[in-house]
Amino acid sequence: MVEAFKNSWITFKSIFIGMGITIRHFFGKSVTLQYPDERPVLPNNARAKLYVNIDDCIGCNLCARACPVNCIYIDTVPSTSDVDLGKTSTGNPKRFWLTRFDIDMAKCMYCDLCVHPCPTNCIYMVSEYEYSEFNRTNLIYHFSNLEPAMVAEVKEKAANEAAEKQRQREEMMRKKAEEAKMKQIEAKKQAEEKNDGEKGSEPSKKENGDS
Amino acid sequence: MIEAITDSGERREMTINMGPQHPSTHGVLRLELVLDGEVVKHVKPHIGYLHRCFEKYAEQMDDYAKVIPYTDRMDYVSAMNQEHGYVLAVERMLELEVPERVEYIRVIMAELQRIASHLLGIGAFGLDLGAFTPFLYLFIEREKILDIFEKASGARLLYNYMAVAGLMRDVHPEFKDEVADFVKTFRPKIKELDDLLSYNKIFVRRTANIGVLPVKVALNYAASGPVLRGSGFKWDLRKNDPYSIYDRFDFDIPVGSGEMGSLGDCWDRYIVRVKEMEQSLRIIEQALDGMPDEGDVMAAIPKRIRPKEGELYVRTESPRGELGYYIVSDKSASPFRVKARAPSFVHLSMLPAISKGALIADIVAIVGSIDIVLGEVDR
Amino acid sequence: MKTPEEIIEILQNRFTDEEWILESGQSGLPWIRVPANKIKEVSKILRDDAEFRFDTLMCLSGLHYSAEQELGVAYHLHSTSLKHSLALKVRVPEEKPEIPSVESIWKTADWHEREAWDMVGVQFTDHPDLRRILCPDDWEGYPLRKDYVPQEFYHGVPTGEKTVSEQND
Amino acid sequence: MTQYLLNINPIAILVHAAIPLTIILVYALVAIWAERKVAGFIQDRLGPMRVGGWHGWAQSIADLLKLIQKEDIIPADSSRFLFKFAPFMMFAASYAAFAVIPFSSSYIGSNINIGVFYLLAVTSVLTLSIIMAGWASNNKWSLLGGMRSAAQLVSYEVPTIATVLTVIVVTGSLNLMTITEMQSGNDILGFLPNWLIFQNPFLLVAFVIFFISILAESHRVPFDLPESESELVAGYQTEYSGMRWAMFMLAEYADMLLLSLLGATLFFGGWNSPFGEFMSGPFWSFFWFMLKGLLLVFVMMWIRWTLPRYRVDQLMYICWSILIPLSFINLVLVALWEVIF
Repeated sequence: MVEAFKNSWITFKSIFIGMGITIRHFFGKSVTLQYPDERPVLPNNARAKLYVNIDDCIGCNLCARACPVNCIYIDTVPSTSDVDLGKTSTGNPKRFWLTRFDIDMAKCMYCDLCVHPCPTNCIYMVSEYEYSEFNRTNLIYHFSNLEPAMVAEVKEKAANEAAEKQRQREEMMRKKAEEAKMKQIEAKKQAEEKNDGEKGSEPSKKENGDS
Repeated sequence: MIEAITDSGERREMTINMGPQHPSTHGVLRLELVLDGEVVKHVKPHIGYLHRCFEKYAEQMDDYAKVIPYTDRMDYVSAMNQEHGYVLAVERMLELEVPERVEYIRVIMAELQRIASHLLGIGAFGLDLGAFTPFLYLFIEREKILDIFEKASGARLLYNYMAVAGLMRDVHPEFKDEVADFVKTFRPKIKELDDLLSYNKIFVRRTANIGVLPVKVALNYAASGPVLRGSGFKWDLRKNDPYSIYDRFDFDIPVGSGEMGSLGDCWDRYIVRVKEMEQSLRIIEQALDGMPDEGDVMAAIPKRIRPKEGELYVRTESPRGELGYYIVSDKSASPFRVKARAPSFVHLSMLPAISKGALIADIVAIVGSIDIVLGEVDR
Repeated sequence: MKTPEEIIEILQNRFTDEEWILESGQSGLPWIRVPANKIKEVSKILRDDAEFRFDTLMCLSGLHYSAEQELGVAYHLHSTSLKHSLALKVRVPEEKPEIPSVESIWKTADWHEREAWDMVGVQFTDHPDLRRILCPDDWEGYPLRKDYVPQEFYHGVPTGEKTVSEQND
Repeated sequence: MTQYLLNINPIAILVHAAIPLTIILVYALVAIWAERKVAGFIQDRLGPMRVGGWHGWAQSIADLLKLIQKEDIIPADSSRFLFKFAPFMMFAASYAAFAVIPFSSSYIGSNINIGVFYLLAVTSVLTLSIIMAGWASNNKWSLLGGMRSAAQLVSYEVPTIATVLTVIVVTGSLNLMTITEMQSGNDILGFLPNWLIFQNPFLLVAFVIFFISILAESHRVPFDLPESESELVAGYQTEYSGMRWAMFMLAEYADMLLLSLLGATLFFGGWNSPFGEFMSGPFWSFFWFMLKGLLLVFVMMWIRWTLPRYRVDQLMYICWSILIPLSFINLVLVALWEVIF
C-alpha cells in the first residue's frame, strides 16, 4: 500500500518535472528560421552546387576521372597551331578547346572529390542551394561557352590540322624511311666494296698474324 | 483477418506486417509479426529494402579514395565514424602515419558525431514511445553539431571529410572555440533530458524489463557498442582495442546496471547512450587541449593508392557498435573486396531472440533501443 | 593472448592428419586456411577450448576468387576474455561451394551466412534458414561474384541504370 | 407521444441544435490550430505561420478546404456501410451530448433532470463507432486500434462515473444546471468561490481521478493507444481519408471539449464567475465557462506534448487496479465528509 502510494507520488513528481520543463520552453524563444523570408547563412565552403570557371579549365579530365558517380562529361578538341588559347589565371597554358563540359547535378553526390585534383582550381562547390527544377534534364549544367558553330569549326580545324599533321608525319616517315633505305643501300654498297677490299686484304692480315 | 475474429472458441494467430512503411521501424524495415491478440509470438525481420550494393560499388571504383563517399552513405547518421573506420583500414594497409593534428581533428569529429548520432537515437527512441518533444529538443543540439561540421567540411550530413592519410581540408580557424562552446552549452541539456525523459516514470515503465538481453546471448550474437554495454559488459573498442589516439584520453565506459529493471533491458541500453554522451564530451575537451594549432592536414602519399597484396580486418567503435572493414587488396588500384561489418546488421539479427512474448508496443521499444540505421543494415 | 603462429601450432598438434599453414599477403594480417569439412570442428574447439576462447565471431565475409574459380569465406574471431584475434579462411571450388554452417556455434553467423549466400553463393550446409537476405527471394545470380551480370528486368521492371535514365529523359 | 411531437416548435429545435454545433465547429477550428501552436511553442518551434497572416490563424480553415477536396478512399474489401457510417456516428455521439451542457446562465440545450446520466450514456456510443470503424476498415492495424479503444473506453468509463457520482452525492442532483447553480457565490474562507473542488478535500482527489479518466476517454497522451502512431500507424483511422477522417478529428476535439466542459461544470463552478457577482450575466457566464473548459483543454495539450505513452496492459492496470478502487474509496470518503460536516 505504502509502496503503491510512493510509486504514484514518484510518477506524479516526474510528470510535473517534465511539464515544468515544457512550459519553460513554451515561453522560451523559438529556433525556427522562417525559410523564404529568412535564409540560413551558409559558410563559404558549403558544398551545395558544383561550379566550373570555364575560362580556367585546361581540359585535363582529372575531375571527371575522380568522380565516383561519373557525372562530369568532358569532350576536348586540341587547339590548332594558329590559335593561342592563352593561359589560365594560374599560369597553365591552355591547349584544348572544351567542346563539352557538362555536369549532371541530378547525379552529383556532392562528395568534393573532383575539386581537389584540379590543377587550376577551376571546378569548385558554391553555396547556392536553391536550384530545383521541374524537368530533370534542366539539372544538366552546360559550362562550355563555345557556340555550336564554333564547335563545328574548331572540330573541323582540329581535324584538318590533325590530318595535316598526320600527312606531315607520314611524309616525314616516308622521307625518313627513304633516307634510311638510301643509307642502307649505301651502307650495303660500301660494305660490299669493303668486303671486296677485305677479301683481298684479310688473308694477308692473317698471314701477318701468323708470322 | 475477418475469420480470425469471427472464429469463436479456438485462438487463432494473426500475421501482420510491420513495415516497410511504418512510423517506428526507423526506415524501411519489415517485421513479420505473428500475434496472439497483442502478444507477439514470432518476429521475422525482412531487410534489404535499402540495399544499394555498397560492396559491389567499392569493388568497381578505380581508387580507394572514391569509396569514402559511399561509406558515408552506409550509416548516414554517423558518417564521420564510418569514414574514420575506412580510412584507418586503408592507412593500416599502406602502413601510413598521419600527422598528429589530423588524428586530433579526427577524434574530435568522431566524438561529436557520436553525440549527434546518440541524440538522434535517443530522440527517436522517445518518439517511438510517444514522447515527441524530447526528440525536437535533442534535434536543436544536433543542429549545432551539424553546423560545426558544415563549417569544417562544407556538408551537413554526408561529409566525405576524412581522406586517406589526412583530411580533405583543414578546419576553420574558429573551430576550437566553437567546439568548446558547444561542450559548455550541451552539458546542462543532458540534465534536462534526464528530467524530461530518462527518469520519467512512464518512460521507465515502458522500457524497464523489456527486451532483456543477457550478456551470454549478446556475446554469442557478437553484439557490441551500447547494446553490449547495456547488458553490463564493459567493452569498448576505444579502450579495449585502441585505434587512432584513443589511448591518450581518459574516459569511462558506462555500462548498464539494471537500475530500473533487469540488467540488459531497453532502459539500460538507453541510459548507456546518455552517459556515453558525457564521456564523449570529456574526450572532446581533452582532445581540444591536446590538439596542435598548426600543422599539415595531409601526409605525403602517392597520387594513386595501391596497397600491397593482402587483407585485413579493422574495427572501430561507431556509435552503434563495432564497425569493421574487411579489405582485400590484389595490388591493383581498386579494392578486391570491401566488406563492411555493420553493427546494426548484427543487432537486428538478435531481434527475434529478445522479443519473444513481447507486446506490439514493446517491439517498437526494442527496435528503438537497439538503435538501428537501415542504411547500415542493408548497405 | 596468443599470436596466430601459436594458435596454428596448437591446431597442428590437435589435428595431425592435416597440414596447417599460416597464409598472408604482403600487407595486412595473416590468416589460417581451414579445409571446408573441418571448419565446424575447428570453430567449436576455438570457441570452447580454454586456450582460445574465441567467444565472438566479429565478421564473416564471402569472397569470390575469379582467377582460381573459387569461392572463399573469411571468419574473423575475437576473444573478449583472452583479447586475441584470428582470421580463418575457407576456400571451395565454384562448382560445389558447400561449407558447413557455424550458426550453431556463433549465432551471429546466421545472418552473415545468409548474406554470403546471397552475395557470392556459398552454400552453408545445415544452416537452419538459408534464404536470400538483401536481394529479393527470386533474384537471379550472385551480385558480388566478379563475373556477375545484373538481370535486365525484374518482374518487368528494368534494373539497369541506363534504361532508367533513358526513360526519364 | 404524438401529443408531445405536435407541441414541438421546429424552429426552436433548429436553433437549439445549431448553437452547440456552431460552438463545436468554431472551437474545433481554433483548437486544431491552437494544438499545433502549443506543440510548436513547447518544442521551440513556431508552428503554422503562413496561412492567413498573423501566426497562421487560417491554417485549419485551409486544412479543412484541402480535406474537402480530397478523394474519399474506401478500401475494396471493407464493410462499406459501416465504414462510411462510423465517423458520423462518432461525431453524432459527442454532438448529442452537448445538449445538456449549461453553456451560460441562460442557455442550456435541454434542461432535463437526468443530464449527467444522459451525457454519460450518449458518449458511450463513441466506443461503438470506434469499433465499427476499426472493424469495417478490413485493416489489421485498424482492428487492433478498435479493440484497444473498446477496452480502454469501457474500462475508463467506470472511474469517470464513480467520480461523477461523488459530485452527485454532494449536490444531490443529476441536472447539470442545478449543479452549477449550487456552486455560485464566494463563501469559502471568505473569498474563494463556492466551487465543488474547494468544498471538500476528497473532491480534489476525485477531480484528479476524473481528469486522468477523461484523458483516457478522449484518447489523449499518455493514453492515446487507439491511434498511437508509432505502434499502430493511425489505429482505427488508418484507412480513412478526406472528410471522413476530418469527422473523426472533429469528433475527437469535440469530445475533448465536452469532457473538459463537464469537468468545469462538475468541479469548477460551470459558468459561475470566480469573482462572485462581478463580471456575471449571460454573456460573461458563457465566457467564464468556455475559459474554464479551454484551460482544461490546454492542460490536456500540454500533457500531450510532454509525456510518453503507456502500454496497453499498463493502461488497464492503472484503471482496474488503481483508479477504480481509489475512486470508490473516495466516493465513500466524500459521503462520510458530507455526513460529518
